[in-house]
Formats: sequence, structure tokens, C-alpha cells
Amino acid sequence: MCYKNAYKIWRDSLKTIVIGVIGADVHAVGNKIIEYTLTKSGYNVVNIGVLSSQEDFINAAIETNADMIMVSSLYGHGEIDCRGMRDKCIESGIEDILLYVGGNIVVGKQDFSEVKERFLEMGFNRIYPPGTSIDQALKDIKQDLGE
Amino acid sequence: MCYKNAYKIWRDSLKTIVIGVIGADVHAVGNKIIEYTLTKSGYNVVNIGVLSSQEDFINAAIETNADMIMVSSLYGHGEIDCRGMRDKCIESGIEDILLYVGGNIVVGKQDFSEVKERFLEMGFNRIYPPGTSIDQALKDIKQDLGE
Amino acid sequence: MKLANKKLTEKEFLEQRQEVLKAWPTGNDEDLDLDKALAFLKSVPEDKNFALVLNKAKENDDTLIQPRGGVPVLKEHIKLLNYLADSGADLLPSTIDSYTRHNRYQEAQKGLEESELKNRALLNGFPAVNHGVKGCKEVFIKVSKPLEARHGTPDARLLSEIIHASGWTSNEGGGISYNIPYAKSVPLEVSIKHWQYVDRLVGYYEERGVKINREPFGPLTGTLVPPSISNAVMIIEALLAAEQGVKNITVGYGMGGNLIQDVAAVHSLYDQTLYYLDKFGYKDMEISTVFHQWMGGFPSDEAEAMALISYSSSVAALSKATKLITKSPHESVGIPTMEANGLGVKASKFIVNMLKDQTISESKDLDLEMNQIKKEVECLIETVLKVGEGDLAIGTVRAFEQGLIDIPFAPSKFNAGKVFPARDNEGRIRILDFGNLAMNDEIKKFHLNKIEERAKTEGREVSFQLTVDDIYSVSKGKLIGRPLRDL
Amino acid sequence: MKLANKKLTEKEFLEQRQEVLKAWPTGNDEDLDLDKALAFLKSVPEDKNFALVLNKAKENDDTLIQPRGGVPVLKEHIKLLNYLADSGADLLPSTIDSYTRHNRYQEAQKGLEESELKNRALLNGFPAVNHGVKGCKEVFIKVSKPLEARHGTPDARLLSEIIHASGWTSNEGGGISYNIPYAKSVPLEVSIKHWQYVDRLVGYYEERGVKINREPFGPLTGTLVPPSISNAVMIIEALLAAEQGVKNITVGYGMGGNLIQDVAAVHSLYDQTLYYLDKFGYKDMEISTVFHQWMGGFPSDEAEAMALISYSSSVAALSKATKLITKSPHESVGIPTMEANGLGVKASKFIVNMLKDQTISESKDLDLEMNQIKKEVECLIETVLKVGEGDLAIGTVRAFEQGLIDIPFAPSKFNAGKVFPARDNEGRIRILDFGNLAMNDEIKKFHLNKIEERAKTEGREVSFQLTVDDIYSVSKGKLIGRPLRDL
Ligand code: B12
Ligand code: B12
Repeated sequence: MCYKNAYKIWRDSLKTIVIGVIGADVHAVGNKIIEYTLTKSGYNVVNIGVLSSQEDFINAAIETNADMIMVSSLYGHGEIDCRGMRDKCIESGIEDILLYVGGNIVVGKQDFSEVKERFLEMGFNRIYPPGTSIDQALKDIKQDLGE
Repeated sequence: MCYKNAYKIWRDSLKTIVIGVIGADVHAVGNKIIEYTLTKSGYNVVNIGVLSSQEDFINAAIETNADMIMVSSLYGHGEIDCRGMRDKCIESGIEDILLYVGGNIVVGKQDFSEVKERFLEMGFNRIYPPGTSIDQALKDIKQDLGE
Repeated sequence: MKLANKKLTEKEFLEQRQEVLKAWPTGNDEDLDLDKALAFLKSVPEDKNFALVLNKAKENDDTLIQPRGGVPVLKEHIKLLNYLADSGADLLPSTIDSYTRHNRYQEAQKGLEESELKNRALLNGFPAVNHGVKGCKEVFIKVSKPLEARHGTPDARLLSEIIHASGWTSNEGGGISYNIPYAKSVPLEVSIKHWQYVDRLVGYYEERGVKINREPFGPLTGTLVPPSISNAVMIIEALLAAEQGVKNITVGYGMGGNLIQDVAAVHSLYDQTLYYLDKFGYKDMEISTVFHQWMGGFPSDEAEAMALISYSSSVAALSKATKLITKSPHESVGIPTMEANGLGVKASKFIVNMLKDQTISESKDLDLEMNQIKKEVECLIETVLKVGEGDLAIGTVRAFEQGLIDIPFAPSKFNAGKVFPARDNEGRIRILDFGNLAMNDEIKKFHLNKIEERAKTEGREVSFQLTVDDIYSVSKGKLIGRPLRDL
Repeated sequence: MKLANKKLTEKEFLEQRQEVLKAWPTGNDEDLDLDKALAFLKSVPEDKNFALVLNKAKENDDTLIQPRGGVPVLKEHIKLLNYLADSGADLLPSTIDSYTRHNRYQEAQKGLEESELKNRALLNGFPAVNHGVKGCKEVFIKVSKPLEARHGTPDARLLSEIIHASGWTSNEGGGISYNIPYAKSVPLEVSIKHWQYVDRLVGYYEERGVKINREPFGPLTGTLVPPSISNAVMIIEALLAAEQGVKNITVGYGMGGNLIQDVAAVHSLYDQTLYYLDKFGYKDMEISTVFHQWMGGFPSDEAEAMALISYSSSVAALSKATKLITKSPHESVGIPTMEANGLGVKASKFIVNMLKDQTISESKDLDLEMNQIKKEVECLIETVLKVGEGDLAIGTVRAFEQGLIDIPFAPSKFNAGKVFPARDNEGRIRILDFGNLAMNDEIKKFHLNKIEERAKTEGREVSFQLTVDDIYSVSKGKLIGRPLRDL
């Protein structure tokens, strides 16, 4: 078994997470840190970067046979940008994919339980309030994807 | 008419205000500023200083035939220190003297309308909330003592 | 048209203008007739003219206060601005929403309508293009302070037409500073051209006797940007603007966190902007400086946020910046309420007043830091001119292409993204990985020594982990992201 | 017994002690037996020993955070202290009420009982004597940080006995600093003697291996006190304490408002305290410094108050003081709620952490200001020794009698009250009227020049009006009380 193959096998054994920043949002710092942290934690990270549409996320997930899509939205338009995303996943045949969303997902300081309700209805599996760093979400990811 | 007499006549024409800081209170700065401001505004000021008892105020008022007693209380014990002061005035025969109180007259940030009520009941004529500088009270003084 | 750092002729400008105004129906407004707009701008009273108010402040050594702020619905936006003025703002903003910034007026319209309907903001700013001259003029008329559009728009031509015709006398941005940190796939060449247009518009008014202020966006990504990189960008944008006829420019800087480095950065930014403008023959320029309160991740605790706002204000005042852009205690969470925004203004105003008559004493340390920044800026600017074969605009595009200028953490694919900063032992921002950044060996050695010194203090290797720790540190209440030590 | 700066013999001390303990029934507590108290103090863990925690902070160049705070009811007081610790306080206070400070235990008792009854604080602090060792020990046991009594008591002998026997390992005050600003008619001779006793008590424990910290109260009247005056008082009290066997001393300074003057004051305070202790032969002293956030009138707006708190913290951190005493956003109104007090702590802690690795660069300006303060302090101390014919205690009494030392705005009739300060053009506190203050002509000329310069800038005469304007100015958001200027 040559070195390249061993690498591939190891690589394939990793769970794959698509990350990116949705909509017209350009906040790039958190995105880079998320890539760094998830990779260090042993995930196969597919980073589609900022200014990504729902389609960009879904296409990447299909192409890489991903286990989870992790949407970042920092700039406040998350509510508009995320609507209908689960439906698009269903249409695309990845109805069961895990959908996470976090960052500063709505405009302003809103009652988070209400915000969560809105995003649960949209079909997101986990929704994080402002100030939740990626490190704090690692536990959930492990749980949802299995050790 | 010699110079000294003229001075005395002028002096006697001024309204007299007894000022001081009541109780175990040593806040001296406001007291000095009040003396300076009232004097500049044309009043005859009798300053009994800090750490003054109700008796000190009343005795000074009687001695100088004062028109007003202006009690400062900064340190928070004003409520305890001022109780019964009007009664003592009545006992001493200066029942009609104007009683002002100001500074930071109770402990902590309290609803001022309640505080005012308490001091009105004690027989004070005017009660000032924290942050009212002596300049802001000049209008009331003028009104109560006549121009 | 080929890119070049050359003033657009009036003909070129007017031709392009016809296209620009077609981008959205509000471009059709008759008040966008240049003569009408000029007449309206001439009627703007002195105390509502951004440029004049800045000039006066500079003369008096004042540091003026300007918050950020913008909400979608017109009435609410006016209410917000008046509240901010009452809280002590000397200059007013209108922060533009992100759809508008990307010229997605359709989506902005949707967000605006939904916000009006639901009585809750769904946009992160004021969609000025959708409101058109009509709405923007109403804002101008109903507030009592000078107005500026603050955004992050690679192509702000229509936006700029609309706001200036509405009496707004300042516009933030630039071909680099409103592209590289704010876009992913807009070529630099394109954004520079678009900002030449925006500057030319200001030049057009300027030639006809109306002063309008322009403000390149200093903080860039707001994240550990070494002062020499942002200062170099500021100077390039000032030169590009001056070529188009802009006269009143405010160059900007986002707080790094170390007092001496920050003061040194503001001082040298001012000195070198003057120097280069003069060197390239731009006369009668009016230059002022703007200091941005901490632009990176904020602490979520509101008392801590207020402390950070106040500390930022102290540094601004001590640096004698002409203007200070404030943050709010809600920063880490979301667009602030009117009240929270006002708290930031009040605290900031208090501090600049308290420190009005104070400066940082001259010292060897300050001098050295200023010299360091100046040397680095010189390296960058000289390189840009060299690769541009004398043309600043072309040089800029090429320098970015080759990573000779490189802005840390920028989303743009036209930025190399190979530079990584980290703090030194005093919390000054240094460069850990230079990528291809056009700096000489002496400079590189200086930076690496400083960072090694720090790593050594912390008993660890120099690595990207330093950068990551430093990105988080301020929001966690430390300037330097040191590993936790035993107490 | 005649006043002299001489260590009380153990016999003298123990004799006096018998009287002291009789002043109030709680003096009867068997835990006040010195051997028992000593045993208890020896059981205090290191991280709850004030002196040791300070020593460690000094070593690490940390600035520790300590709020003020005290409420009458025991349970509430403990709750308050734990809340403050959770907010980030490194060291805990117990601010004592004003009746106790004047030894009016009867009234304190009334206030305490009424507070318990009405569920509302009627006293402005914690009546430690009335609570006795029993209550004070409960406080000590139920909190996790070192404890200090903070008060303003000319005769704090019984209070000190009670708190130390309860495991509180620091005590604020001194024969001058807790008399002149805090009393009207207590002769200085008397308060110095009483504080010799307090210091001797600490010396007693110190000789037996228990470290206790003592902290002269630096801010004095908190109102425009020129640094040299407060520094001189600090040094005198440090020397008096050292003579009685105190080893661990924290000298204090209240912020004046000008960054450079404040940093200069803290640095020279430390230097000169060391110098004089050494000069008079006190060895093995452990000296630290404490910086008090702005001690004069506060702005009533809470955002402004938070800004002032944060600015004060920046200065403290840059001065590298070992400890910082914080204020709250309620300062101008009244004793703060627990929550408001916590906000002050959080903001302050954030700032000292942010500025941990920064200092003010050495500069000519800083040097000159330090030299100025040192020269003035020297004048004062030399004069005290001279009029005391070599005895510091006697000299102090005589110097105050003759106004050679004179504290602005103090209520005491044993203070001349002829010195009036005012700010110069940079906001540094200078002396407008020297009264009889023991300073030489060169110094006087320096101050008057500075003040004339300012008056000239403002187009007015040098007069007491400057002082009055400066007293109000910070609460109105300006450092210097300049007449309003047209904008
Ligand atoms: C730096 C910054 C910028 C920089 C960005 C540079 C760049 N290209 O990256 C600049 C200055 C350019 C900028 C621009 C704007 N910004 Co901005 N910006 C910030 C700021 C100060 C810090 C962001 C940051 O980098 N933090 C550090 C990183 C490490 O943290 P992070 O981004 O939060 O990401 C972490 C977590 O959120 C989490 N996370 C993120 N996604 C996800 C997803 C999941 C599933 C999970 C579990 C976790 C998670 O993990 C990340 C790593 O730990 C924040 C406020 C703050 N946080 O203090 C505002 C903020 C995000 N910006 C905001 C806004 C509105 C804007 C602008 C519209 C301008 C304006 N009005 O001021 C533009 C928008 C441009 C655009 N089109 O997107 C708002 C958003 C408001 C809202 N949601 O209500 C904020 C919150 C500020 C505010 N309070 O107003 N900004
Ligand atoms: C300086 C100061 C001190 C100095 C005083 C030096 C001295 N001897 O004068 C020192 C440090 C010694 C001190 C000590 C204490 N202080 Co003190 N002090 C202050 C402070 C910061 C400023 C006071 C001042 O000089 N202001 C400037 C002058 C010009 O203003 P002024 O005093 O308010 O007076 C003006 C007005 O109030 C008004 N006014 C006053 N009286 C009257 C009367 C009338 C009728 C009218 C119309 C107007 C009026 O006119 C004056 C001139 O314009 C205030 C808080 C603040 N205001 O910011 C606390 C404050 C007054 N102190 C307070 C306390 C509790 C104390 C102490 C018990 C210690 C402690 N727990 O911290 C001791 C008490 C000592 C004692 N026995 O009295 C509290 C009182 C709390 C309350 N009422 O709930 C305050 C409010 C601080 C706080 N929020 O905790 N203090």
C-alpha cells in the first residue's frame, strides 16, 4: 500500500463538513477559524468561503458526500438568506443532511428563543446564539456525527 | 455716616441663610462652594460647616435671625439625621423658618418621589435630588425669600 | 477604457454617468440633474457641511464623534440619527445595508418592504438607493448635523450620486478598502475604476465650489491589520482620489490595541499622507484623520464593551485624530438599539472631552515606532509605483496580484491572503508570515525578532496558533492571546 | 504619654489595649484574646492573606482590582462581597459606616437595627464594631478573597482589633489621612497616637509571623489634591507605620486626571517611599502602590461614569500600580447597588487586563514631572523634620498647625485650609494659592507660571473662580474648567 493510498483511506474515514458564509455576507475571519478548528479536530472540511448561496452549499455537500452543512451568517440577513434551505436540500436528494447555523444570525439583539423557533421551523437542526464560538459547538458536532 | 455703618446697614439688608452639613458627615467641598455661590448671589451666609447637629443649625439660625436653614447631607444618613428637625425648630420658636435639604440625602439610588415624601413629612420645605447643584436651586431661593 | 491613475475627463465622466443612473429606477430622479444637485449642495449650511465641520475641528484640535448606524425604514432611520445627535454625535452616519453594497437592489427592496410590514429590521442598514434622492433628502433635511454614507460597496457609483444630490457631504470608501475586505470576486481593477468615478463626482462638485469630504476606510478587515499595510492603502487611495479632484480627505486607522503603536500609526499616517500628496503635486489638500474604535471581535459583556469603547476613545483623543468612529455595548451581538448606540456615543464624547488638552509626550519609543511604520509604508508605496511602472492604479492591481500588498483575513480572491500577523510582547501588531509582502529583510528581521521574543516568553513555538489566539484575545478581555498562566 | 515617633513598648501597647476594648461591648469577645487571635490569623490561607496576595501581584506586574462596598446587614454584606468577587474583584473591601467612623456605636446600632427591620440600608456602610468578631469572622469565612476594612476613622483602635482578630489582613487609614479629610475637631496629635496604636497592633502580629497589610489613604479629600501634598502625607504615614513594626505597606494616590502627571505621581510615590524608608533605617519593607479611580464629583450619566471608570483604569494600568480601587456608575447618586458596583469592577478588570503588558514610554515630559513632584515632596518632608526637631510625629503636628502642610478642602480645623489648587493648560493640578505651604520660591514660580498660562489662554484673571470651575468640571465632562467657548 503506497503512501498516497493510506492517506486517501484515512481521509475518507473522516466525516465531512461543508462550511461557508451565506448571502451577501463577507465576514471571513470566523470562517477561517472554523476551518482551522474543525480540521484540527479531525474533520474533513470543505470551505466554500464567504458570499455563498444556498446552492453553493448544497452543491458542495453533494459533490463531497458531506455529513453536515454548517452555515455561518454574521451580518444580520441570515433570516432572509436561510429561508427555504431545507426544502432545497430535499429537492436535491440530501434531505437528511445535518444543517447547523450560527454567528450573528439575525439583525440586532433579539430574544433568542424566538429566533431559534424561526430557524427550527426552517428546518435547521442546530441554531447557535451570538458569541458561541466554534469550540463550544464541538461537543454537539461530535454527538451528532458520532465519535 | 461712617464707612463701617454703611457696611452694617447693607449687611443687615441681606437675607440670611444658615448652611452646614448635618450629622457625622464630613463632605466639605460642596459646603464651601455653597458658601461661595450664595455669598456671590447677595446673601448673608452663616456657615456652620460639616459635622453639625440639628441644634447647631437651630442655634445659629436664632443667633443670626436667619430666614432659611439649608441642610446639606451627602453621606447617606440624611434620613436619620434630619428626623425631628422641624419639631426642634418649633420648640425653639422659629417654627416658620424655611428648611431646605439637598445633596445625596439617602443611602443609594432610591425612587426620589418616595424620598421626597419622607422629607416633606418631616417638615422640610424643599428637598433636592442628587446632582442638583446650588446654582440650580438659586431660583427657588429667590422665589421663597423674595428678590 | 484602460486603467490608469488619470483624471477622468468631464466627457468620460458624463458618458459613464448616463449608464450609472440606469442601474435602478431611482437613478431617474430629476434631482439627479447635476445643476439641480449643485444648487442644492450650495444651499447646505456650513454647519451641515462635513468638510467644513472637519476643517474647523482640526483647527481647534477637537476630536469629533461619529457613530455607525442605519436602519431600513426611513422614519426609523431619521429617529435614530436624531437620537444619536442628542446623545452627542457631532457627525452623523447612514450605514448602508449589505444587499445595496453588492448592488442587489431587488433583495434590498424585499428586505425594506418586509421590515416595514413586520415592524422589525430585516436589513442591516439603510438602503439608500432604494430610498432614492427623495428619501435621502428627507433624512438630510430632518437632521441637524453633517451626513456621511458609510458602507463597503465595490461599485458605489449610483449610491454616491444619490447621496450627494441629497446634501450628504461625505462618502466613505475607496477602490481597495471597499473591495478587498468587502467582496470575494470583484477584480481590483474594476473597483478602482468605479471609485475613480465616485471621486470624480466629488471633484466635479469641488471644481464648482462645493466642498465634499471623502474618507478611505482605514480598518480594512478590522482584524490585526499591521499599521503599515493599512496606512499604505490609505495613502494610495488618497492619491487616487486627489487625482480625480477630491480636496478634502480623511484618512483612517483602526485601533490595534497598543497605545504607543496606535498613536504612532495615526501620526505617521497623517505625516506620510501629506508627504506623498505633496510629492505628487496635489496642492491645497485638506487632510484630517479618523480613528476607529476597536474593530475586531468585541467582548459580549456590556460593561466590558463600554470599557473597550472608553479605552479606544482615550487612544483616539491622545492621538489627536480629527474624528472618532464609535461602537456600542451591543457590538458582539448585533446591530445596536438606538439606546445602546447612544451609550457608546456618550462614553466616547466624555472621554474626548476629558482628554482634550492632553497628548502623548514625545519619547524615543514613540519615535522609533513611527519610524518603523514610515519605513514600511515607504517600502510598500515604492514597490507599487515600481511594479506600476510609475502608474499608481496599475501598480496597485499588480501589487495585489503578486501579494506585494496583502491584507490579512480578507475575503477577496484578488488578495493573496498569505500575510499572518501576531502581537509582540507589548501587544504591538507585527507580522509573523510575510507571504510575498514587499518589505525588506531588515524589516522582516525586526518583526520576526519581536514575535520570537513573545513566543519565548510564553514558552512556545512561533506558529499560526499565535494568530488564532490573538484574534480571540480582546473579546476575552486580554490584548495578547497568551496561553493561560497559573496564578 | 507624650507624642513621639517611637515604637510603643509592648507594655504600653497592652495597657492601652485594656482601655480600647472597653469602648463597646463587642470588645469583650474572648476571640480578642491576643493568643487566640494570633492562632486564628495564622490559619488564614495564603490566598486570603492581603499582604501575600499583593506581594505576588507586584512580582507579576499585575494590577489587582478592589471595589469599595459595605452594607449594614450581615447577610446582605456577605452577599455583596461574593457578588463583587464573582464580578472579578481580586481583593475585597468592607466599607465601614460613618457613625462607626466617629465611634458613635449607639447610633450605628440604631441604624443597623432599623435597616434589618425595614429591609433597606439606613447606614452607609458595614458597622463592624457592632457586628463584633462574631460577625466579622463570619464575613471572613464566607468569602474567598482577602479582606480589608476601609473607613475614615480617626480613632480606629477597637475597629482594628476586631477586624484583625477576625482574619481581615488589611486595614486602610492613617493618623493624618483618616483625620484631616474625615473629621472636624480631632486634634492631629490624638489621631496620630491612635494610629500608632493601630500600627503597633499590626507590628505585634508581624513580630509573631503574621503578615498584615496597611494602606494609608492617598486621595485625602479627593478634590484637586496636588500630588506632592498627598505623596508627602503617604510617606509620613509609611514612616510612622514602619516605626511601629508594620512591614507591608501600600501607599496610595487618587487620580488627578492628567495622564502624565498621574503616572509621574505613582512612580515618584513608590520611589520616594522606598527612599525615605531606607534612609530612616526601616529594612525588609514590602511596598506596593494603590491607584484610586477619580475621587472627585462624578458625572451623573451612567455611560459617562463608566467612561470615567474605564479611563481611570487605563491610567492605573499604565502607571503599574499594584492595586486599583474602583468606583461604580452610581457614584454621583449614592451607595451603588450590588449590580452597579459589579459593573465598575468588570469594566476596570477588563482594562487592566487589556493594558497588562503596556507601560507609558519614558519621556522628558514624564521625567520632568516626576522630578517636580519629588522636589516638592522633599521640601515638605524636610520641613516637617525641621519643625519637629527631628521627630516626624511632632513635626507633622507642627507643620499642620502652621499650614506648612495643608490639604485643600479638608474639613478639619487642624488644617490651615489656605491652599487652593487649579489646573494648568494640560489639566495638571498646580497650586494657585500656596497659603503657608512649605515650598521654595522656585516651585512657587513654576506653579504660578503654569496657572497664569492657563488663565491667559482663557482670557481671564487668575482667581479662585478657576478652582471652583475645576471642582465641577469632571462631573460636567471636562477635565479643565474652562469658560464655555463658542463653537
Ligand atoms: C470584523 C468585523 C467586520 C469586518 C469583517 C472583515 C472580514 N471581511 O472578515 C468588516 C469591518 C469588514 C465588517 C463589515 C461589516 N459588518 Co461586521 N463585524 C465585525 C466584528 C467586529 C467581528 C467579527 C469577527 O471577525 N469576529 C472574530 C471571529 C473569530 O468571530 P465570529 O466572526 O463571531 O465567528 C465565530 C463565531 O461566530 C462562531 N460561528 C460563526 N459561524 C458559526 C456557525 C456555527 C454553526 C457555529 C456553531 C458557530 C459559528 O465561530 C466563529 C469562530 O469561533 C463583528 C462584531 C463582533 N463579533 O464583535 C461585526 C458584525 C458581525 N458586523 C456587522 C455588520 C452589520 C457589518 C456591516 C454590515 C457593516 C456595519 N453595519 O457595520 C458590514 C457587512 C459587510 C458584509 N457585506 O458582510 C454586525 C452584524 C449585525 C447583526 N447580525 O445584527 C456585527 C455583529 C457588528 C454589530 N453589532 O453591528 N465587519
Ligand atoms: C469627594 C467625596 C468624598 C471625600 C470628601 C472629602 C471632604 N471632606 O469633603 C472623601 C473621600 C473623604 C469622602 C468620604 C466619604 N464618602 Co464621599 N463622596 C465624594 C464625592 C466623590 C464627591 C463629593 C463632592 O465633593 N462633590 C463636589 C461638590 C461641589 O458637589 P456636592 O458635594 O454634591 O455638593 C453640591 C450639591 O450636592 C448641592 N448641594 C449640597 N447640599 C445641598 C443642599 C441644598 C439645599 C441644595 C439645594 C443643594 C445642595 O450643591 C453643592 C454645590 O453645587 C461623592 C460622589 C459624587 N458626587 O460624585 C461621594 C459621596 C457623597 N460619598 C459617599 C460616601 C458614602 C462616603 C463615605 C461614607 C465613604 C464611602 N462609603 O465611600 C465617606 C463618608 C465620610 C463622612 N463621614 O462623611 C456617598 C454617599 C452615598 C449616599 N448618599 O448614598 C457618595 C455619593 C459616593 C457614593 N455614591 O457612594 N467622600
